Amino acid sequence: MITYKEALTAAMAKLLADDPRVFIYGQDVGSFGGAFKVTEGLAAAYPDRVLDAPISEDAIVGVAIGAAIEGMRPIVEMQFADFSTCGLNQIVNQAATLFYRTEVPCPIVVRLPSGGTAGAGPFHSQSMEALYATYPGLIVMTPATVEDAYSMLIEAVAIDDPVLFCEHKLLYNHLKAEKLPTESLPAGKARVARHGRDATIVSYGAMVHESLLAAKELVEDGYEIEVIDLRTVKPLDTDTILASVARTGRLLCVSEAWPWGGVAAEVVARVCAEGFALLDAPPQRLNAKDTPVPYHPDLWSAHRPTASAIVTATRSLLQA
Amino acid sequence: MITYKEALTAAMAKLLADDPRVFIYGQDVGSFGGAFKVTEGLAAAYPDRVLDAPISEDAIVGVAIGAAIEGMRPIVEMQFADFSTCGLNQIVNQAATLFYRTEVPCPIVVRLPSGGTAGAGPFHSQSMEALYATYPGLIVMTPATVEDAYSMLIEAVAIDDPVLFCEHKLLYNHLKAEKLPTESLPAGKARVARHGRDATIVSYGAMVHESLLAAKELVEDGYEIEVIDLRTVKPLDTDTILASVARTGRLLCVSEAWPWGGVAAEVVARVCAEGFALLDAPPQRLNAKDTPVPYHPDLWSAHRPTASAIVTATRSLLQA
Amino acid sequence: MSSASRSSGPTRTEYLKAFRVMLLARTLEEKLASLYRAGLITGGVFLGRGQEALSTSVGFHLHKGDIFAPLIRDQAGRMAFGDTVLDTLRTYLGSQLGSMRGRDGNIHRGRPREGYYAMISHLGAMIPVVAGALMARRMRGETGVVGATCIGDGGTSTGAFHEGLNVAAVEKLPLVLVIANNQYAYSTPNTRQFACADLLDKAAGYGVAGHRVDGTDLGACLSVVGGAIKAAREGGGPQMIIGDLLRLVGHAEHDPGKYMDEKLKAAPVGRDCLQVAEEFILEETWATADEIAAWRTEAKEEVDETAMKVRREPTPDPNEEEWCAISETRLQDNFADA
Amino acid sequence: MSSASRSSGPTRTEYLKAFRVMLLARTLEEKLASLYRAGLITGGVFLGRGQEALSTSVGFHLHKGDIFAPLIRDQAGRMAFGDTVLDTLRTYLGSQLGSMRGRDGNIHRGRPREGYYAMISHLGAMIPVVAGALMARRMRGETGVVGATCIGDGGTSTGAFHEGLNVAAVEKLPLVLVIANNQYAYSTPNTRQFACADLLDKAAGYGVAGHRVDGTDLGACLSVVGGAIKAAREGGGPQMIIGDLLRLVGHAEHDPGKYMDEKLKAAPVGRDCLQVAEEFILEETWATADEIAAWRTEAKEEVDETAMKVRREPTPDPNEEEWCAISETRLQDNFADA
Ligand SMILES: Cc1ncc(C[n+]2csc(CCOP(=O)(O)OP(=O)(O)O)c2C)c(N)n1
Ligand SMILES: Cc1ncc(C[n+]2csc(CCOP(=O)(O)OP(=O)(O)O)c2C)c(N)n1
Ligand SMILES: [Mg+2]
Ligand SMILES: [Mg+2]
Repeated sequence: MITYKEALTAAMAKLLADDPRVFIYGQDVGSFGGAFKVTEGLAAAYPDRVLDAPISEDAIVGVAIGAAIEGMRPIVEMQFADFSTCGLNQIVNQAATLFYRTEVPCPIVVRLPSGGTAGAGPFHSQSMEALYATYPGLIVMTPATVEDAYSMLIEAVAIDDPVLFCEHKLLYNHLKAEKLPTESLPAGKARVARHGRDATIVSYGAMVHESLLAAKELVEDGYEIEVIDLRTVKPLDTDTILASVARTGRLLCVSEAWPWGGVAAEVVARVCAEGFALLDAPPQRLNAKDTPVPYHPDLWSAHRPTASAIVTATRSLLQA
Repeated sequence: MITYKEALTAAMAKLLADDPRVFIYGQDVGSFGGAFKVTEGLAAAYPDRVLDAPISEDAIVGVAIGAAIEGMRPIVEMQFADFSTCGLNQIVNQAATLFYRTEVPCPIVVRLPSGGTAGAGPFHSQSMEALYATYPGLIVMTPATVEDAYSMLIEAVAIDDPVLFCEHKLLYNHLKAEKLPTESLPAGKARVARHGRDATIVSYGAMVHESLLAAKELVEDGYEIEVIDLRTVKPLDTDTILASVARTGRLLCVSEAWPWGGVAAEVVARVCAEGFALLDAPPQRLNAKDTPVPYHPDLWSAHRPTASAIVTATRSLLQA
Repeated sequence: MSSASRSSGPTRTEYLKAFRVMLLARTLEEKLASLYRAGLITGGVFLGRGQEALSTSVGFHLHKGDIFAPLIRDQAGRMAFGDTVLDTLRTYLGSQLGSMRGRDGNIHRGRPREGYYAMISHLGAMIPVVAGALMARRMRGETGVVGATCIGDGGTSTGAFHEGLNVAAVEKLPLVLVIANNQYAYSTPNTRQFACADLLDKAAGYGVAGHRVDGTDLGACLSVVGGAIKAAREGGGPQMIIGDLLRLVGHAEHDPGKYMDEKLKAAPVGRDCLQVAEEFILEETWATADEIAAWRTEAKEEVDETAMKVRREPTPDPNEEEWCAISETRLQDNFADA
Repeated sequence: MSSASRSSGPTRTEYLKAFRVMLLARTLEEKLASLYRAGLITGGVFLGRGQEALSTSVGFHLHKGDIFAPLIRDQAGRMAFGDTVLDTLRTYLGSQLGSMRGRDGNIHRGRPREGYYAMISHLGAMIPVVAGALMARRMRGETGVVGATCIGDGGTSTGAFHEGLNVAAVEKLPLVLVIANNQYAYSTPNTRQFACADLLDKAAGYGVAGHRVDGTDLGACLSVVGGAIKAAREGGGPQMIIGDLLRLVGHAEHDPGKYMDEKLKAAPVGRDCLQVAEEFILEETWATADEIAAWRTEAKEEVDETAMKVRREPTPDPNEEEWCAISETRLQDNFADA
């Protein structure tokens, strides 16, 4: 068995081995192996390409951009996605604009340990995919499976444009698979995680698993719910979503992020503009609550969508 | 006649005169009067409360937050909205979380000279309202008229929570009114800028005026288009939008921001979730193109929605 | 650049008062560690072991009405400034009755209304906030106020540190910045964090006064920090203090800190400031071993009893949450969430 | 800390070569100003008048294969590094044939593939980028490379400046940071920007070499900047240069700069480096007044003819734009925009 976290480590080990242009830069990623041990063992094997950085997110991203211009393939690890706000300017104004302005691509990958975990609180729990997806010039990935953690990270490094890689902290150790994948869907393609006919739940990251649990529970009521894992939120695979809604006629979009704007709104807006006639009921969204992510585990599990909340939302969608 | 810019200056003059807790902090806002001369004359009258800041957006916002905790009512001027990315962390992680975490409110106003103008290019043209609206704990205002520039800025300072005040650079000198308002709608309420029956255009900021021009042009085809000026994008006045769509059955949301997510997606998602049955046609969005804002005036005017683009979009919406 | 001078050193009463705060903080943190190991605290537990002398000295010299924005390893300084065993445990255990009401936890606590600011995680971010608070006090005509904030060696690399300290210097504010140079930022040694010969060299670059102190020596810390706070209070502008010491624990309780250099642990910088202070007290015969043992027991009892009590307190009820992040409820946005 | 030493000063040939770059840059910028006044340039026009000696010296000492990230007032340095009158005018006039193809304008231009980086507006942001480029070169085993970047007095207040320079120092990179201390940041005087007695005091705080030079003296600039670049190239780590001078124009062409202190204009720091250089050349009889006049005419002719030509060039056609911000077109998102 291999975990989501181990898949990320394996992907980086392969990347470092196969491509001398690849290097890893971030706080404590060296001999310590990173706050979540995702880079464990890599510095020992590649001491000159796995480098500890100072507590300087802006400079860390700037360094990656400069190295990318010179032909390298940097992988930046933010200690937590939440701290990327301090490197945001370099990501959205330097990396994201470089190709459009100069025709020189900017192949950097910024790994964002994302999402909530019990007791992590307001500053170690954020989901920032929407923030980055809003900006032109960025690719935003949100792997939800062990297989995607591995293959999408490898693909992210191959992509010539800046990739924000939103890996979910909750999945690091809990999520396991038999083995690493030998093939995978290309970036930009969503995956039907579960086939159904009564309603479509569009989701990504850790919420895919909450949605699958909800779908399973709804089988007892005789419902077959289709669950779509977006995999990348920018670009968004509208076709796969529309095809599903064409089958089910009902849409619920589930996201761990805050309710204003974001992935859920974008998905609903696209389906309504391009697939209005396919809808048999008003499309619905289920997001986190509109407050900072609370520290206490009881508050946290009420703040984020859970399987049971998704079940309730889907039931009312099915009755609509 | 008083301009949009003069209305902002008048509002700050009144605020400084009426309330000793008010002070202004930002680059070149002192004797120079700011890059756009919005604070002109204020430092002469209130030398101790109109202060030039170093080129330190993070510290500028941090200073405002600390002063607000101590009971002041700081108004921060960012030289351009685009540079607020360097102060974003203090805005979204310090100001936006303070009340939820500590029960101490954070009454700061951050003025963001926003939006595109000819030749301003990728880093002096951005619309950042969606970025901030995504975060819990922030109020985001987008005044589109001379009257709102004045009354909303005064209200923003009165509000006990952090307000991002997105004033549009294109309106500074072009937009004029007879006189300053004596009354106004409260924050959080949208305004019906033009009454109509055939379709609803929801817009904000400079796009309100492009939408009104489009509506005028469509009169020649015998169409009566309703135009809604959101005024604040967080919170969003869903009721006023739904009431309009109930009358017209058709919705086009026009925004100067980038197409992924943002205000247009949020408006469409809300109308579809809460007013699905009111819609006679698929709701549509019109945003800027998904690239950085280009420098050349010809590219720029094709990048942003203009009256003629809105006319085309509305025509196809009416035919749908 | 001043340095610890015994002359202006603390009196017996002051020293013992500070020592007992250190002792209480140490005792409380040992309790936090065991509660964490017992699975009773969720989330990170970051301890200030080895930094109590420096941290205590900050809270010790601040007055009521001053501003204090502590950071990760300031349990001792927090208590010297007025924080309690009760509120500390309530915050770590997520009691509804704590100052953060379960909304935030552990070191992310404070009571801004009382000048005790609640840190956010982003390092360096509290410096400009304290600067702004001091500008507000000045605009209001208040004098004699001091604002103190702490940070680590690693935090000096943040843009927020730079911008915040520079603003304080430009405005010549009574801001005291205490840098606990504990040799590591998580696993990162200073050699990977900065290249200046001496962190103190940064002071001149900002035009602020610089002080150095042996962070393992309570007497020196009380003198130097006290002197810096006095200088700030009297209009000397921002004061930067470098306290040299060693983090005597891992970064947090999940981290055994295997990467730490044994040589540093054996060096003078690796001394345990609490033990050093205890030996000093006995040497000076300011107290007997029995008295100190009694204080230790007293501290342990207060901590244990409070923990017992707090564990019985209500935790936040999600069903009673209004889920509103703003104070002006009329402006709350309404999401017709499914 | 080195200072201009005539000994290691430039030869006649070097001096005259640099002078002619300054002359061409000045002539070109005067043209830009008149095109702006004539309404033929849209957007900001930021001139480097008075900073040509310092700026030229940077580009002058860089080799092919080095990296240069100029900033706002480096028209002269850009040209010394290889930028042309043609591409400058194309960018300002928004020609489709310019390096930025009308997508960006004025000073926001470069050719990264040639080591000539295109600045973004956010001050300080280019420093870590150059640091990263130098780390890449080192990982590739390249030696003898230098990366130079410029910034103003005001830019030193940014967090990006601090983080970028610190990283360069930690990695001991061959980065040369040239600070044009032109006394103002837009309208803001240095007294409101920083409080250090001397900007050079910042060098020690980062552990980098510091150099000071009279920015109005071309000979001194060539020596000091040349020395710093040489030191970086030979493994001396980051070099910080403070060039003292005065911005001889408003912040941009829309700004008359009324706020500027007359005393500064009258002081030595307010000298026009081009005039100073011209007088020096005549004094040394390195060239006659007629020769200089001829160079000026030559420069003016090149500039005028090029402007004429560029004004006839095609500007970008929005209908031919693919509106794609990424290089992997297969990953372009599709918006069914109304
Ligand atoms: C801007 C930012 N980046 C990263 C982190 C994650 N982080 C938390 S503590 C820490 C190490 C801090 O080291 P130092 O400042 O020396 O303080 P110490 O832990 O040694 O007391 C890091 C990297 C953070 N809190 N803020
Ligand atoms: C982060 C950031 N904030 C604000 C600005 C707006 N701005 C452009 S130039 C300038 C003044 C720069 O002063 P200085 O660094 O001294 O350079 P100089 O113009 O004097 O050459 C400012 C504030 C910016 N470009 N970047
Ligand atoms: Mg440390
Ligand atoms: Mg300057």
